[in-house]
Amino acid sequence: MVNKIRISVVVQGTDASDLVLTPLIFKLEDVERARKLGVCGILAGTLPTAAQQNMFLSVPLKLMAEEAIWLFLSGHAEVVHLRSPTSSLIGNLIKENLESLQAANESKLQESFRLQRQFKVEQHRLKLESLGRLPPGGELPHDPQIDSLIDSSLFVETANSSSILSKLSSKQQQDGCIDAQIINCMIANYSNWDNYLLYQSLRENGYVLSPGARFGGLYIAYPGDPLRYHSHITVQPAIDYYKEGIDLTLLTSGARLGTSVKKMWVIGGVKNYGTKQEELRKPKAPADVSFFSIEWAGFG
Amino acid sequence: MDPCSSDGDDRLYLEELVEKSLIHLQLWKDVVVEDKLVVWKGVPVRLLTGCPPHVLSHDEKPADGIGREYILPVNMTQYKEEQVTLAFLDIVFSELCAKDTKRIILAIVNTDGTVVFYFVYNGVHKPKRN
Amino acid sequence: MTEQLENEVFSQDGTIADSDVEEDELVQDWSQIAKIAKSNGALTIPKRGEKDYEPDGTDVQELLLYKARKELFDTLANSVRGSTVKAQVKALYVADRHGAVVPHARGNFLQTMGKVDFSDGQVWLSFYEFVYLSERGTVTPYWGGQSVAGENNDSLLPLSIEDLYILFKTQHELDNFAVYAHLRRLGFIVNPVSPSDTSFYPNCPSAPRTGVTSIYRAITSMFFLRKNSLFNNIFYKQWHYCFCKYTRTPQIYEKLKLLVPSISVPKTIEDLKGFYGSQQDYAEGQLTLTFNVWKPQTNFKKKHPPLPDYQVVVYNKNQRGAHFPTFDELQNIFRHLDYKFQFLSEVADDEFSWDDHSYIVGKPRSDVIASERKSKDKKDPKTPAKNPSAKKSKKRQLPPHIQQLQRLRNGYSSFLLAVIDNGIISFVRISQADFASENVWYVPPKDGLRKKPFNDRKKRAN
Amino acid sequence: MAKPKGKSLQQRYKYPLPIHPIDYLPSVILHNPVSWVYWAYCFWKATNIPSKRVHIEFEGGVNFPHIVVQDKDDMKYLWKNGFFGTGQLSRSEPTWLERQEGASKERSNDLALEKITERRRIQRLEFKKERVKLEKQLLDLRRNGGNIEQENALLVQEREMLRMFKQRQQEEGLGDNNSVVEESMIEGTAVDHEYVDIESLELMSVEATFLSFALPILDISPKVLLSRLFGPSNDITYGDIHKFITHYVTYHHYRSLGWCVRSGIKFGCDYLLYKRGPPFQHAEFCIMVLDHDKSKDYTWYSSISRVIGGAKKTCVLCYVERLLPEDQIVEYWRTDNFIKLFGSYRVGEVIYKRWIPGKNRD
Repeated sequence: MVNKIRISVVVQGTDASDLVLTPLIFKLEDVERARKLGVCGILAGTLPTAAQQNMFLSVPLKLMAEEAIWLFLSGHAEVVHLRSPTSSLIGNLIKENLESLQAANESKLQESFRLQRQFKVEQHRLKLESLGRLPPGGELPHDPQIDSLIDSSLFVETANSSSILSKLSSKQQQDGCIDAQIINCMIANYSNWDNYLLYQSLRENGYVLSPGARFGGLYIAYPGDPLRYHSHITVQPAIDYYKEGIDLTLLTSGARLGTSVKKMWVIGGVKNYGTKQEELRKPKAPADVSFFSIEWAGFG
Repeated sequence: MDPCSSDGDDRLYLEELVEKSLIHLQLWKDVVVEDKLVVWKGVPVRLLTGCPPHVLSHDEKPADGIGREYILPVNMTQYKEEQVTLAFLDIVFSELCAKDTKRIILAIVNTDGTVVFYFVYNGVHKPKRN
Repeated sequence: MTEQLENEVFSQDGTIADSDVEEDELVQDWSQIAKIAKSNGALTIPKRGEKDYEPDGTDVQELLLYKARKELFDTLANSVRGSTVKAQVKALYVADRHGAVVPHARGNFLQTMGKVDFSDGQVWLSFYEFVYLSERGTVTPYWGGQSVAGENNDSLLPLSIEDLYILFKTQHELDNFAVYAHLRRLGFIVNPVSPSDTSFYPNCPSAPRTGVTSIYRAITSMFFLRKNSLFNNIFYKQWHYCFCKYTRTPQIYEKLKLLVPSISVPKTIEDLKGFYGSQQDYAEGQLTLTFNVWKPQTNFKKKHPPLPDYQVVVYNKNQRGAHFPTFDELQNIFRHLDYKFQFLSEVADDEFSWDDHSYIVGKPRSDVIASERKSKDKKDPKTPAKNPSAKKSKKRQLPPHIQQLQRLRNGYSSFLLAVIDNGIISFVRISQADFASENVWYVPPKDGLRKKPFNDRKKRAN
Repeated sequence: MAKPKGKSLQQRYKYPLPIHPIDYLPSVILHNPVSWVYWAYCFWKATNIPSKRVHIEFEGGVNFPHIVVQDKDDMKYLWKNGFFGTGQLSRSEPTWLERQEGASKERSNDLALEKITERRRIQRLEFKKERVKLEKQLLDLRRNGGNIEQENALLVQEREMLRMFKQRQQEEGLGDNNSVVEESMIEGTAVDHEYVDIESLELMSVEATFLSFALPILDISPKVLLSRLFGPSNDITYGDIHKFITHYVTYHHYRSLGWCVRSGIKFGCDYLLYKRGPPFQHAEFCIMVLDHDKSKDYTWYSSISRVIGGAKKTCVLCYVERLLPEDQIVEYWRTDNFIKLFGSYRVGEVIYKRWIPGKNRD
């Protein structure tokens, strides 16, 4: 398959219980593709043009462990995992590929400068034209002062995604077996399989999920892209289907809160044990999940 | 003390309290304790049914279309847990309700004797539109 | 983008943040921010866009969604990071120091960020500062080599945002950065908690006193128990009413109060000193104070900062092993607090100068600042001596019961818990409270009611 | 019912506790020794203890016992002197009867409804008896080592029997609502609105404990009360009583500081604190009782703080710490040493409040 969404993950250590850092996406087109699939993540980087607020942010996109796993298991994404210490990894990549990296960087920079110069010269020409100092379509006379002015106003961009990492050899890249391990690490560190199965089940029913702690849940779910739709439900962490009693105090407050903000308070659990791992291998199989939606009855 | 019958006493009193609250405080009509029962963790559980004084939600019509609602009385966890598990709710829907019932009303009896009521929908259900 | 625009957004942030919290959605109407980014100043307050209940399959809705997404991604694509060649400030990441050196340091950020290393005379940025400034486009990040002397500056290679994020060493560091950047973006000044900072305490405790505290605790709890049983044994016996006669309700309350001991919290400077001295080392895996935070201010003294306005603990609620602090853990965080204890200045009657109550290596900060100003004035006599703390605000005296309510509502010492939920950050203020120090019982007025035959208990019994 | 306002409210709720101070002593006139003697006599005769104790009943089974007060004056007394208990058919003060009487001018069939309940109650009692019989059978079966199949068979039998019992009742006409309504409506008009108050005042376990242990108000000793609530003290394990003790300690703590403490269940918290009581002002604080060494899932904190914050109240986490070993506590419980028992816990408090950076910049 070509061109999967690239999820970057830094892994510390070598065994299954190792720490994995939050999965991240850096390419804008990947962010867009994930969003179209119903995986929104949370943009977490400063938006340079409006750097003094927190409502509108830019890449990196931070993913819930569940989102990364779902993207991976449904075949939409590849997980690029990088072993810590990453500074020596990057240092070595640079050392080994310095010339080609620099050459690529230089040519990119010059190309960008060329385009900017061209644009600025044209702007300047149009300005003179409008002031009547230049005949329409006239050639701009060479002026070293203008040239240096333009040169100092050229813009140096800091890229979102890495060109250094493209030098990772296929050996350093992951294979399928390591992916499974990463998936397990993510679950072990940030969630559990029952929660994942709730996520998957809601996802497959068309819901788009976001982190829900601020709203008193594990997730909040939207009937479609949160850009256009109000959220419908607050999903509680999975409970043991057979053994765990629903916390009625939590239900009372959660459902009352939900009613005032027009959200259902949803609680669920997984019915059959032992099949989770195998099911994950065939993500299209419906999870055996039981949900109940609760709201205040409006009296009492 | 006989543990079995005292559980039964707990349920009976619970039903009584909820019935009383429905009739006298919430002004419901036609409230009855249903015969059907399931035994859950050694305790017989029954539902109440009744008609609210007005339509409770416009988005969702009650099961039988004429306005009867199912009510499941439970105790608020006080110092002992009453096990309202997901498995239990599934059994209530499948054993005590008419086929394809979408929702029941959970009547929670608090430690101070007041009763609060919540809709419980089977599965993921959309909230009210307005 | 211009300073003016940033200020505009800045000033409106209060409303943005509010709606963010009050309303229950992730409010993201990118059409509005797109306007901000493009229109260079003339802006409208980003409002919450009209949203639909659910997808209805109509073309109109499809189109609206398409437009909303397009605005989002256009804005992201058009918001380019970086700076002009002329204004460019290069920052070089040095792996061994996990920070960046700035060979030609200039710019406003130096007022609150960066540190001069006196061994090499260079300005260094911490890793958080480095990533934050790179994201904003204020500095351009480069690979500076494994160590300072390691590589030649001619072979500089620019780094991308992705490279920077990969350099985070732990999840904790990544989370801390998220909080750092979140508060920085709002104009707060943020620094990691470090022992060399200005302190509220004249002499910081040199060593943890685990042993002492636990003994102290044991003794106090014994004391509690003994003291109580003496009085209580009598009060809770019903026959005691035969010879104990209470003529006022508070007498009964005073007796009732003796049963349950409660933990009292530091309320004065002296209390705080004792409390701070009883701190213990944080246990393995326990949450700790991470950042000092100052409200936005223009003449921040980087070298001798005032006491921070807040102290922040970072908590990733999804991470395995992390848990919301238990009471003992909360107590230990409280014992480590070293900030501008707001409640002290609120209680104080006269002018409370924080510079007299903060210490730099044992010396009052006011003295340190004054002596530095003197030497500076000698060099540069033009600078007039200013006293920024001479802000006279008349405190309104509220009625006692309102003051009491405020004390109860606000508590005493507090810290901020920054809760991370997969990229969403929210804050909780956790403060010490002490209800036992305030009696709220009702004392019926004596006048006018005395002669009434009121004891209806008696009446009914007859 | 017109709401009492201002002065009359002050008058009505003059006492914050059901133990009243001796504030009716005559005044002493310095130059009149007789007044001294009279004063001394009055003082000697006076007592804080109410002359009649409030009687409580236990309803339901042993797992979820409900403590109710049925005497009308007792109900009123507990409410007026510190706002204890909750009317089962009211939101706080037991006013059901007054509301009914007020409403009866318009609607007389409320009486009918109430009569139905009365009949139902009798039915239920009979029903109860039947069930007890069956349950006894089941227990016998268990004791005699019956297997699961036998047990299930008995349960099926029980179900069938219950159904038949109900049916029989219905055939007797008692279960038929319509006929009863008509019948009693006639009755109702004839009897000129003599209502039976079917509302009881229910006390939380902690309230009852406070009114028995801390103040001598109920006609039951703490020992008997707690054994009714938790079973014979010989079988008690620490786990059975821990939650109750921490909740009582918290309740006592705030009560003793002068707060009116009521159930906070509608806000998803353990207690609400009113400065004087519900008629005077809204509750200011929501109390959550927690073990000092435990931590909950963050969802829990965020959920409750949102509800509480939405109601513009302050969320207090009240941590309770046990200062003595568990077996010592159990020993105190067994020997009815409740003073030492409750005194062996210590409370610590923190306030939990959402903080918004944008609002705290200057």
